[in-house]
Amino acid sequence: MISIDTLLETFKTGSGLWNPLVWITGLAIAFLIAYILRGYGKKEYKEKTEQTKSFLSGNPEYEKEQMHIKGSNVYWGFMESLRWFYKIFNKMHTGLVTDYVLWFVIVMGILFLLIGVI
Amino acid sequence: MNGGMSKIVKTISSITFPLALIYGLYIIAHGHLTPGGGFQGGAVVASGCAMILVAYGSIWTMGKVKEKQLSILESLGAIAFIGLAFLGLIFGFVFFKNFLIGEGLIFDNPALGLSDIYTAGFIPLMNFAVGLKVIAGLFAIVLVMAYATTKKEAKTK
Amino acid sequence: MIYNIPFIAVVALVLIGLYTVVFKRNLIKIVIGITLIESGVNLFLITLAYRQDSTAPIWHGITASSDNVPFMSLPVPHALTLTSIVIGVAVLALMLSLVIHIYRHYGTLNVNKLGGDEE
Amino acid sequence: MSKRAIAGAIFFSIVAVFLVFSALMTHSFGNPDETEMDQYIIDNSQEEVGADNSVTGVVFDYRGFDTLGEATVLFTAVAGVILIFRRLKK
Amino acid sequence: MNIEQILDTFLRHSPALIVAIPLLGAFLTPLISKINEKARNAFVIITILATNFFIFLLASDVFAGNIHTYVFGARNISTPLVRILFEVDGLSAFMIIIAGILSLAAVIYSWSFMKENTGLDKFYTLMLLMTAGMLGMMLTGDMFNFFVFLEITSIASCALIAFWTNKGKAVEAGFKYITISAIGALFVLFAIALLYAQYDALNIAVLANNIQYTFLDKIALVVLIAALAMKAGIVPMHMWLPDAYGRAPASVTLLLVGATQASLYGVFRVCFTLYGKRLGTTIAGSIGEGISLYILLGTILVILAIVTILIGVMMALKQIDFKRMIAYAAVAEIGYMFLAVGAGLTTLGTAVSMNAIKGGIFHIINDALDVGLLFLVAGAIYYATKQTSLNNMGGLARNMKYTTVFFLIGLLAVSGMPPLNGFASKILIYESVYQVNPVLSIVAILCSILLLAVFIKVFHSAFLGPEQPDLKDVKEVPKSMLLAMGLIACIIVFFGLFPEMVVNNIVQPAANALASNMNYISQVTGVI
Repeated sequence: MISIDTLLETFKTGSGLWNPLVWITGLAIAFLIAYILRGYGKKEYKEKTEQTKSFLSGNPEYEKEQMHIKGSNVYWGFMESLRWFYKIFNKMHTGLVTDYVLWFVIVMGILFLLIGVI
Repeated sequence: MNGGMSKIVKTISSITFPLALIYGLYIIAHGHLTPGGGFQGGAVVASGCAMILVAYGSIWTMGKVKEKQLSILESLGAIAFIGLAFLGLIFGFVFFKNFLIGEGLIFDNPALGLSDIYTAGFIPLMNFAVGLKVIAGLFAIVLVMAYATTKKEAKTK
Repeated sequence: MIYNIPFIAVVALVLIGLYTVVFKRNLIKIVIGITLIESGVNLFLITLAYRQDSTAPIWHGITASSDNVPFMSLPVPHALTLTSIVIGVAVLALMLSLVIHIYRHYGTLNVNKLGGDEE
Repeated sequence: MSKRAIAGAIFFSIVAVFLVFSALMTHSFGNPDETEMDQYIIDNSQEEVGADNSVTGVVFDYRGFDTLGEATVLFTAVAGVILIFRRLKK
Repeated sequence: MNIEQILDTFLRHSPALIVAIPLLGAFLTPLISKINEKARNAFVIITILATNFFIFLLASDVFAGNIHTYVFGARNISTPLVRILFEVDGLSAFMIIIAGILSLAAVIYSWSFMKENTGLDKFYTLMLLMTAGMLGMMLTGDMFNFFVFLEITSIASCALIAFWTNKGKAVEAGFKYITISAIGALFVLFAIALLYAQYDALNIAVLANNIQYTFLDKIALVVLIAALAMKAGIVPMHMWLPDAYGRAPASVTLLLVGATQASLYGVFRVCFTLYGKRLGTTIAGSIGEGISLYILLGTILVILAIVTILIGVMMALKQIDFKRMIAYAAVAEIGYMFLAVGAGLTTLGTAVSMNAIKGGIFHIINDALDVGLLFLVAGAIYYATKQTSLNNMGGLARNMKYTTVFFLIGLLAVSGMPPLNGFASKILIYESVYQVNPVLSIVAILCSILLLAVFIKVFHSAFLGPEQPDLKDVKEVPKSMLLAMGLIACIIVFFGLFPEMVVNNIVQPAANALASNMNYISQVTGVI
C-alpha cells in the first residue's frame, strides 16, 4: 500500500506544505558545499604551536575537568534575570500533598463559577 | 514471646474461627439466592483469619502460612474467574456469556423463585472463585502488613 | 416524606472528607478523609437505589410472572456500591502500607516534614 | 490566618455551595425519574440469569465485567502490598 | 475453518480479548515465575505481543471506517442497554495503538534494567495490570467501567512508583500519587452517580443521547473535567507528576506517560462525546448571554493549556534532576494537545477546527514516543552511572554512543525540530491555532524554543564536555534496553519522514471521530 508517490507526497498542513525528504536532501547538499569550502582552508596551519593554545584574556588556563560547565550553571543569567518569577513558582511548588488537593479544589471552584454560573 | 495474646484469647478465637469459616462459606454458597456473595463471604472468612492472626501473633501465623502461598491461591481464584469468562467465549460465543443457562448440564434448574441452590448457571461457580480470591487476598494483605510492622518493633526492641 | 436529607448527608460527608484532606496535617487523617469521601459517594449510590416503600430486589418464593409482585428497589446501584466498596478497600490497604513505609523513612507522620522536592 | 487558609476557605466554600445545590436539585429522595433499565432488570433477571437475587444477577451477569475489574483491583492491591513489603536483598 | 474465518472471529472478539489477554497474563505470572526468571520475562513479552497483534488487527479495521461494539454476555445490543458495552471508534483505536507500543517497549526495556531488583514477579504482574487498565480505559463505552479501569491503572502505577522502597522519596511520591488518584477517581464516580440519578443509564452513548445540560449536568461536567485534568497533569494540578515521573523506574515512567494520556482521552471523550449533543446549546445565563457551550469549553481548555505550556517549560528550565526536567517538559507537551483540541473546540465545524484537532491528536502519539524515548535514555544513564543529578554528569558521549544518538533523536523530536515527528504535529498546531488567535500560536512557538533550550542544557551538561573523573569506567547499557530505545526511535524517524501517510491513515479517522461525534452515539442508540 506504500507506493513511492505517497512517500514523496508533500504534507499539506491546511495552509502550507512541508516535505521532510526535500528538507533532508537540501541539508545534505548544504553540508556538501560546506565541506567543499572547508577544503579551501589555510594550508599553512601548524599543530602544537601558539595558534592552538586557548587564550582566556590572560588568565591561566585550567585543566579539562574544571572547564566543564555543570548543569546548574547553564543559563545562569537567564535564571538570574527571572528570579522574581522563580521565587513565585518555587513558593507554589511546595511538594505537600495537601496543597495538591487544595489546587484541585481551587480549579474545581473556578470551573464551577465559569460553567455553573455563566 | 512472639507477639501472641493470652491463653484465653487464643482458646476463644480458635473456638470461634470455625464458626466464622462456616458462616462465610454459607454466604458464598448462597450468593445467588440471599444477600451476599463471593466478596461478602470472603470478607467474613478473611476476618476470621485476621482474628487468628491477632490472637496468635503474626510471627506464629507467618510460620504456619506464607504470603507466597496465599498469592498463589489468589491467582488461582482469579484464573478460575477469568477462565469461566473465557469458557463463555468458547461455548457461548460471547465473552462473559452465562453459558450454563438453558444447557441443562449443571446449576440449571428451571425451578425459579423457590430459592433452589441448583440454579443461576455459572454464578455459583464464579461466587466460589471470587470467594477464594477474596479470602486469600485480604488475608495476605493483613498478614503482610502485620508481619512487617511486628518485625520493625522486634528490631527496635 | 423526608425531602433530600440523604443527599445533603452525602454532600456533607464528601465535604468533610475534602476538608480533612486539605486542612489536616497527619497522614493517617488524610487517609481517613479519603475514606470519608468514598463513603459519601457510596452513600450517594445506595440512596439512588431506594424507591419509596420498596423491598430488596430478591425474589423469594415468587416469580416475576406471579401476582402480587412486590415493589422492588433498583438493583444496579447495589452492584455499583459493592464494586466501589471493594475498590475502596484496595486503595485503603495500599495507602496504609505506604504510610507505614513513610513512617519508617522519615520517623514522622506530619505532612509538613516531608515534601519540598523542588531544588 | 495564612494566605493558604484564606484561599482554601474561599474556594472550599464555593465548592460546598455548588455541591449542596446539586444535592437539593437531585430528584426527591425515594422516587427517581427514570427507572427503565432497573425495571427491566427486576422483571427479566429471573428468567435470563436464573438467580433469585437480582443484585447477584447484575453483579455477575449483566455487569460481570465490572466484577472482573473489581477482582482485578483487589489482586492489584495484594500484589502492590506484597511488592512494597518485599525483601530488598536477594 | 480457513484463515479468513479465524481472522474474522478474532476481529469480532478483539475488543474483549485486548483487555482479557493482559489480565489473564497478569493472573498467570505468579505461577509462571515459579519456573524461572527467563520464562517469566518471555511469557510477559509474549503476552504483550499477543495483545499488540489484536490491537493492530482491530485498529486496521476501525481505521477503515466502521465502529466496533462488543456487548459482554449477550449476542447483540438489547434494549434497554443493561449490559456493559465496549465501543471502539477512531480515537479509541488510535489511543490503544499508543498504549500497545509503550507497553511493549517498557517490557522489553525492563528485562535488563530491572535485573538486580527483587520482587520482579509482582513487578511484571503490576505492569501487565497497568497495561490492561489503560487499554480498558481507552476501549470502554461505559462510564462506571471507565471508573473501574481508572482505579486499576491508578493502584498498579502507585505500587510501581514506590518500587524502590529503600528511597524515602519514592515512597512519598507513591503516596502523593495514590492520594491524588483516589480523590480524582472518587469525584469521577460522584459525577457518574449524578448522571445516573437523572437518566438511569451508564453507557456513554445512551447518556450522550439523553443528556439535557441541566444544572446537575453542569456540575457533573465540571467535576469530570477537573478530576480527569488532574489525572492528566494540567497546571496547576500538575505537581504530582514530576514527583511520580522522577522517582519511578524508567520503564514504569514510560507506562505512566500512557496512563496520563488515557486520562487525557477521558477529558476529550467527555467534552466531545458525552456532552457532544449539547455543545450547540447557547447558555441562557445572566453574564454569558448567547455564548454557545463549545466556545465556553474551548476557551477554558485553551486557558488551561497556555498556563500549562508556560509553567511547564519555565519550571523545566531550572531543574537539575534529569527525570524531573523531562517530566516538566512532558507537562508542557500535554499543554500543546490541550491547546490544539481546545482551539478546535472553539471553532467547531470549520476547516480550521479540523486541522487543529488533527494536530492535537497527532501530537498525542508524538509526545508519547518522544517523551518516552527521553525517559528511557534517562533510565539508561541512571543504569550506567547511578546518577540522576545533572551536576554529576559530563562527557558521557564518549562511552555511551548509542544512547547519545537516541537522546539526540528524542531531543530534536520533542522540541519540534525538522525533520522529526514533533515538527510535523507542531506545525499543524501552530498554523491552525494562529487562525484562531495569533497570540496563542506565538506563545506556543516561543515555548517550543524554550523546550529546545531545556534539552540543549541536558545535552551539554550530561553528554558533552570533558570526561568526569568518577565516570571513567561507564559502559554502554545492555542490548534489551538499546532494543527498546531503538524501537521507539525507529517509529519516531518513520513518523517524521512520512507524516502525510500517518496523518491520512491514523490521525484522520481519530479526528473525524472527535469532530463528528454523532456516529458514536447512533452506533448504539440506532440499534435500540
